Amino acid sequence: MTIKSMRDALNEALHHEFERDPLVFLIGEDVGGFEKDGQPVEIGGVFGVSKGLYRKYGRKRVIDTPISEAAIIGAASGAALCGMRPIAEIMFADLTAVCFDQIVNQIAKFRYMFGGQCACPVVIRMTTGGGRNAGAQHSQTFYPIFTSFPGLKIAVPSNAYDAKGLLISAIRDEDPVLFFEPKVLYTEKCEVPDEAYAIPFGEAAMPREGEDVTLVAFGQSVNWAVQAADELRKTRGIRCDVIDPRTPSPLDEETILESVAATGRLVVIDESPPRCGLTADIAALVADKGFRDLKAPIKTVTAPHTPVPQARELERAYLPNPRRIIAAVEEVLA
Amino acid sequence: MTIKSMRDALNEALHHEFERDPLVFLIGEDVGGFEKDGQPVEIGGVFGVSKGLYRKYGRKRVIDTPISEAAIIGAASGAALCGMRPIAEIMFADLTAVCFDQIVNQIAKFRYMFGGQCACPVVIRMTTGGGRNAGAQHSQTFYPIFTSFPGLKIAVPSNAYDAKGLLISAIRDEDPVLFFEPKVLYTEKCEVPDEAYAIPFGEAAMPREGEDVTLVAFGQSVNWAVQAADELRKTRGIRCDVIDPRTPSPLDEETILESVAATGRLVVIDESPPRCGLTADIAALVADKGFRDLKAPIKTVTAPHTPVPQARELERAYLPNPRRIIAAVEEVLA
Amino acid sequence: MDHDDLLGAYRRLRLLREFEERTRVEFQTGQIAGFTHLYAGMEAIAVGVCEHLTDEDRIISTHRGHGHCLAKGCDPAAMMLELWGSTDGLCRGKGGTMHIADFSRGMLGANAVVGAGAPIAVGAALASLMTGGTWVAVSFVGDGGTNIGSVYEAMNLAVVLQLPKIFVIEDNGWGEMTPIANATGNRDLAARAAAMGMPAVAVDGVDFFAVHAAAGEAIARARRGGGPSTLVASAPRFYGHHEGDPQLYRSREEIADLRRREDCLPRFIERVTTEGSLTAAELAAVDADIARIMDDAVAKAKAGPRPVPGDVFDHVYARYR
Amino acid sequence: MDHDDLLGAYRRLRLLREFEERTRVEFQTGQIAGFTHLYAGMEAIAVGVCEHLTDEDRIISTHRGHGHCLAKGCDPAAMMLELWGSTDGLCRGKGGTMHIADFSRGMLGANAVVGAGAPIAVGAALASLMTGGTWVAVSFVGDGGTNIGSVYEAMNLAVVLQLPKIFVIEDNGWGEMTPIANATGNRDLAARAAAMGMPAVAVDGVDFFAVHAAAGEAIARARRGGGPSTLVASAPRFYGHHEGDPQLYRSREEIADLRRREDCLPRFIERVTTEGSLTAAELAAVDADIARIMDDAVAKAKAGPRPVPGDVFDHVYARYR
Ligand SMILES: Cc1ncc(C[n+]2csc(CCOP(=O)(O)OP(=O)(O)O)c2C)c(N)n1
Ligand SMILES: Cc1ncc(C[n+]2csc(CCOP(=O)(O)OP(=O)(O)O)c2C)c(N)n1
Ligand SMILES: [Mg+2]
Ligand SMILES: [Mg+2]
Repeated sequence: MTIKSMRDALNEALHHEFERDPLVFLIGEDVGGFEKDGQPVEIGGVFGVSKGLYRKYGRKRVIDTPISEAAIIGAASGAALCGMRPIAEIMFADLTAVCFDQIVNQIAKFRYMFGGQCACPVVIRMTTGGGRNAGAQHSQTFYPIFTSFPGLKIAVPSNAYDAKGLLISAIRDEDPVLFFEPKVLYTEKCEVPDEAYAIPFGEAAMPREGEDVTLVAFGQSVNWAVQAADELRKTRGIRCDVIDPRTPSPLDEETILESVAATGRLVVIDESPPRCGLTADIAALVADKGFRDLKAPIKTVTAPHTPVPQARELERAYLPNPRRIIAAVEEVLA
Repeated sequence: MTIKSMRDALNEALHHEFERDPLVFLIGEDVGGFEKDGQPVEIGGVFGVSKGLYRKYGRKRVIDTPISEAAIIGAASGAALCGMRPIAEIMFADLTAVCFDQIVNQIAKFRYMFGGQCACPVVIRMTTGGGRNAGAQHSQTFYPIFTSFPGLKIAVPSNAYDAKGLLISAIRDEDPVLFFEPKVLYTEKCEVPDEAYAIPFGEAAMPREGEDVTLVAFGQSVNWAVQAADELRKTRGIRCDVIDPRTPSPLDEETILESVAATGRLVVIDESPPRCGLTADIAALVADKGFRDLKAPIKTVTAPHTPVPQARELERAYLPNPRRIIAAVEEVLA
Repeated sequence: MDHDDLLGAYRRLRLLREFEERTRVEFQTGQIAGFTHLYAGMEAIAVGVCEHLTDEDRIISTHRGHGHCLAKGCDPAAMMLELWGSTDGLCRGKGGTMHIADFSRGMLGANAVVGAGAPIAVGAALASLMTGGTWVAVSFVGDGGTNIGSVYEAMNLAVVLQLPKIFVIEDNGWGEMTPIANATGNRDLAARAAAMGMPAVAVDGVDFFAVHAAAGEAIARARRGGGPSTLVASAPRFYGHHEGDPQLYRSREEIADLRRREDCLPRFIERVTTEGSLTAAELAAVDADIARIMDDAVAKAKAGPRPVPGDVFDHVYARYR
Repeated sequence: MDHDDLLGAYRRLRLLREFEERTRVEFQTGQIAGFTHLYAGMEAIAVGVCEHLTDEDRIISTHRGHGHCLAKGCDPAAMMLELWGSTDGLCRGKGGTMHIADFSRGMLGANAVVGAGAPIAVGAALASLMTGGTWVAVSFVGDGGTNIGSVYEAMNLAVVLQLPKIFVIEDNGWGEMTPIANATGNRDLAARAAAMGMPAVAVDGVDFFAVHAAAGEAIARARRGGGPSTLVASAPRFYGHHEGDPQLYRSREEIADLRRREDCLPRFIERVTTEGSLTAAELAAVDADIARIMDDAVAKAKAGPRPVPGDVFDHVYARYR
């Protein structure tokens, strides 16, 4: 057990699974490397997540592709339909927009349309979210959108430990999994075991516990929620359950409902824009099945209904933050 | 004023706007026609919505394209950036998945990314929803997904009258509008004025009024909600407000909140699957801003978390219906 | 091709044709739901290609998929049951006409999104390469479908990875109601594919033997590691784009003329009988047999078990956790 | 080209180069946020094409857009302000390096989605045709970007509609860290474009005069109604894919060699001074002027007004109702 960044934790997960199962392979842009004058030149992914795989397994299992996202996803899904265990990398979640059909109309529906004849165990890894001033087309989350598609499973880790365990589960899963890596968290560190371990899907983590208010957050927002909770506890003595569902689909409804049953108050946080997102999804769940427990309006903390702006000050104003979460908690306690 | 089908009402709207503004044009697959032996052969759209336009305006303003949705949308948006008023037709909403980038990363964001330098007044018309046994890839709604994208406006008419007035507004709007035509409603008729009229965006219709329960529904679900409301009134004396927001974005929040303030009970209905959809969106709105008025859990009636099945019995079981809405109303009244 | 092969090919051609003729009749009685696209007229393409394939080879089809399914060995009754939406259908009624699949036959699905099959079949070919298989993957796409960008992405990737992949382009001159000439800047579809870096040939898709020979070459090349190629085959569409299409864009005479002059079945028959490879009696026996098979398929379809509402929830995930 | 044209072209080439050199220096101080891609090495392409264009002509650029913006006439200070995220930037700080646009100059935006500009520029060309304009639309795309399917959709549609549209393919041999040879089945990118049905030529993109001549022909053809064409121009990328890329995939010597042998600026200078069309003094005066312009741009950028949080909400819609 050592302190590792999320990048390294994910890299370890890939190495474990490549070793365990010869059917696992990685396909995407710049994920591998190439030969130059007979020597291997390794790229290992633009964000360095696949480091060492090309050197160890070669081009046969670490496949650099043209800039052709639809073909990448098709190649992965077709191989999965023939028994392989592909991991496809799409550089930015926003770019799933150029291969959206291959994900939502094809992969998500094969098993169902074909009456259960097949599985399509593809993992699609991608970076997600804001915080790097990458502008409107490279900073979106997209995980709420994919959550709306039956047939897909969605994982969004908020820390290195979960990242490793969830990626291992994703690769072992029989169903297609979209795996979102918050790009600002690649360098964030925590304790991560050296060996392989799987974190089951549909089981929330609860990084903080408390009886006053329930906070549900996704991805990098979990960290802001934790900061807000710590601050509230220290300065005001307010105790929060902080719930990180980890997999928006399947969703651990029980943990959320149980928490709200105890606290009676709910704030949901996500950096995606507000309409038809995960914050609304969780609010709707509780407004139905947890209604009798509620003592206050359900508040959400989201990005505004705008694209992601590029300038530092603007992106900072765009993203949720602990201060806004604290304000929302104060509202539900008012 | 005569009785017209939604198809004819939409066709009239197109004719009005083509006549009014020479910058308006239509582009898509099979929307126009071609010359054969010197004679015009008209297609007028696979669903017949653009009938008569090719004959009247020719290939210059009614442009049949290759099967290239990304190019269709790009051609429309690029023309809009240069002052034209394009209407693009995508045959099925599901197929926006092959041009998703051009819609959500390009059109939706131009104005914002470029700091307000431009407008992109494109209308994208498409058929939406189930009921024709078209299977998993040709029966989806997609309007909740697009509602989540800032920069887009979304319209979903539930009857011929609204269809005409909303399409005219869409074409006159300075912003990009995604216009969803529920395919089962093309043949549904009601009174529709012969002249041009515009229905403003962001103003809900209320086809039924009542003080016991608020029903909010979208697209073809509005008709099931009305049937349920009529049945409830007749057989049980229960009175429902039935609210049809008509434009999910911009959303008429006031009408919904005012109604719930009076009824204290809410059922939201849509044929899309349940996760991160419009039913959750409306429920979340009310669980926040209307919480103090609520007397019962908010219920939603949606499709299940499954793709759309093809067989008659299965699609029937998949879609919401008045019976399920009545059951939900009974629950919120229990 | 020896006698048995020829008889087998004829049997298949006739089966494909009769399946569509019968589907059309039944569709008109209102029993078949959904958007149905008939393959009649184009049979020599599917059969000419698939006669070279085994169950291990994979194909991916289009919205106009019945012919490819049958050519790949799908059971006609199980297909008819699927058209009827029965739980005994190949996809338990979940898929219907545009989504018939039979994985046991290497038939990875008809696909209602134009052009979408090409990238997926590239993945199937990749699996063959990675596992050291000798099987190939074939995707079918229409002339109109070649204007979908991801087809080119698929072609390029297949070339870059030198995959055992065959792109079959079915050129019937129409994309729905739009003539190909209005939709395609370069009418030479083989040239477009060749420019992506692979061998590409165009053949008369009405001539079973021409398709069979060209496909054989492409498939053999792929099997021995020679990489992907494209086969463009032109053949008419005898019916409308979908059932219910009134075909206002072409005349009855035009269609009758196509039937008279570009029908792969009489062409096949003329050749084999002229050559003396098959006798009229043999052909008649096949016809009678196919007629029986179709009667049986339709009877089964009509009597097939119906889905119940709860079936909606099955087969979304292997396990939702 | 006459004396003034040549001096103008040199001025532009130098401006593009110095803008990037300066951006690189400033980026390293941490003042410029976001993913920044420098155009250094490829200047002769943007300038060679855009010298033929007026403000009415439209272009759409890529993630590597600074050069195209400057070549199309965007103000360098307003661009620098945008890189700094100032509200005085061309896009008020909303866009940043990958989304610079100036509609008053016919610059419809850099675009961070590879390949996405091609279809949009087709629309601009369509508007020209529909309104009887004589202006053309140009989209730029990298060699890597030619593997995005919608580029082919755009090409085909431009051919079908015979639009005044030029596709400029910038071939620098790399897509991020992947060599083009590993990504493209047919290295002849002009052949791929030509197969879509239009004239396509490849030129040495280091040679301003070669680009200028070929672009002039394509643009003139488009202006007189002769339809679309493609221009492939090859030129090196002097820096990494983006600022911060350690370029482990190529050696320092390799890069130095590129600088020595394939730099469009010395090439241009050599030719014009050898021919005697421009004097060393004239060139030096331009250099000094550009240096001043860059100092001024950076000074303005550093002092530019900063956005306030409320600005986030502006410019989403013309009117949200
Ligand atoms: C991406 C996409 N665009 C449009 C459609 C609607 N559509 C279904 S079939 C078809 C025509 C296809 O023409 P072609 O590829 O030539 O095949 P054919 O029908 O002639 O066999 C169209 C446009 C679709 N299903 N998918
Ligand atoms: C659709 C899409 N895929 C991937 C990326 C990530 N990306 C940004 S630039 C780039 C390389 C582009 O290569 P090329 O088109 O040759 O342009 P160059 O950078 O060489 O100028 C990639 C892969 C992207 N922005 N968009
Ligand atoms: Mg066709
Ligand atoms: Mg490049």
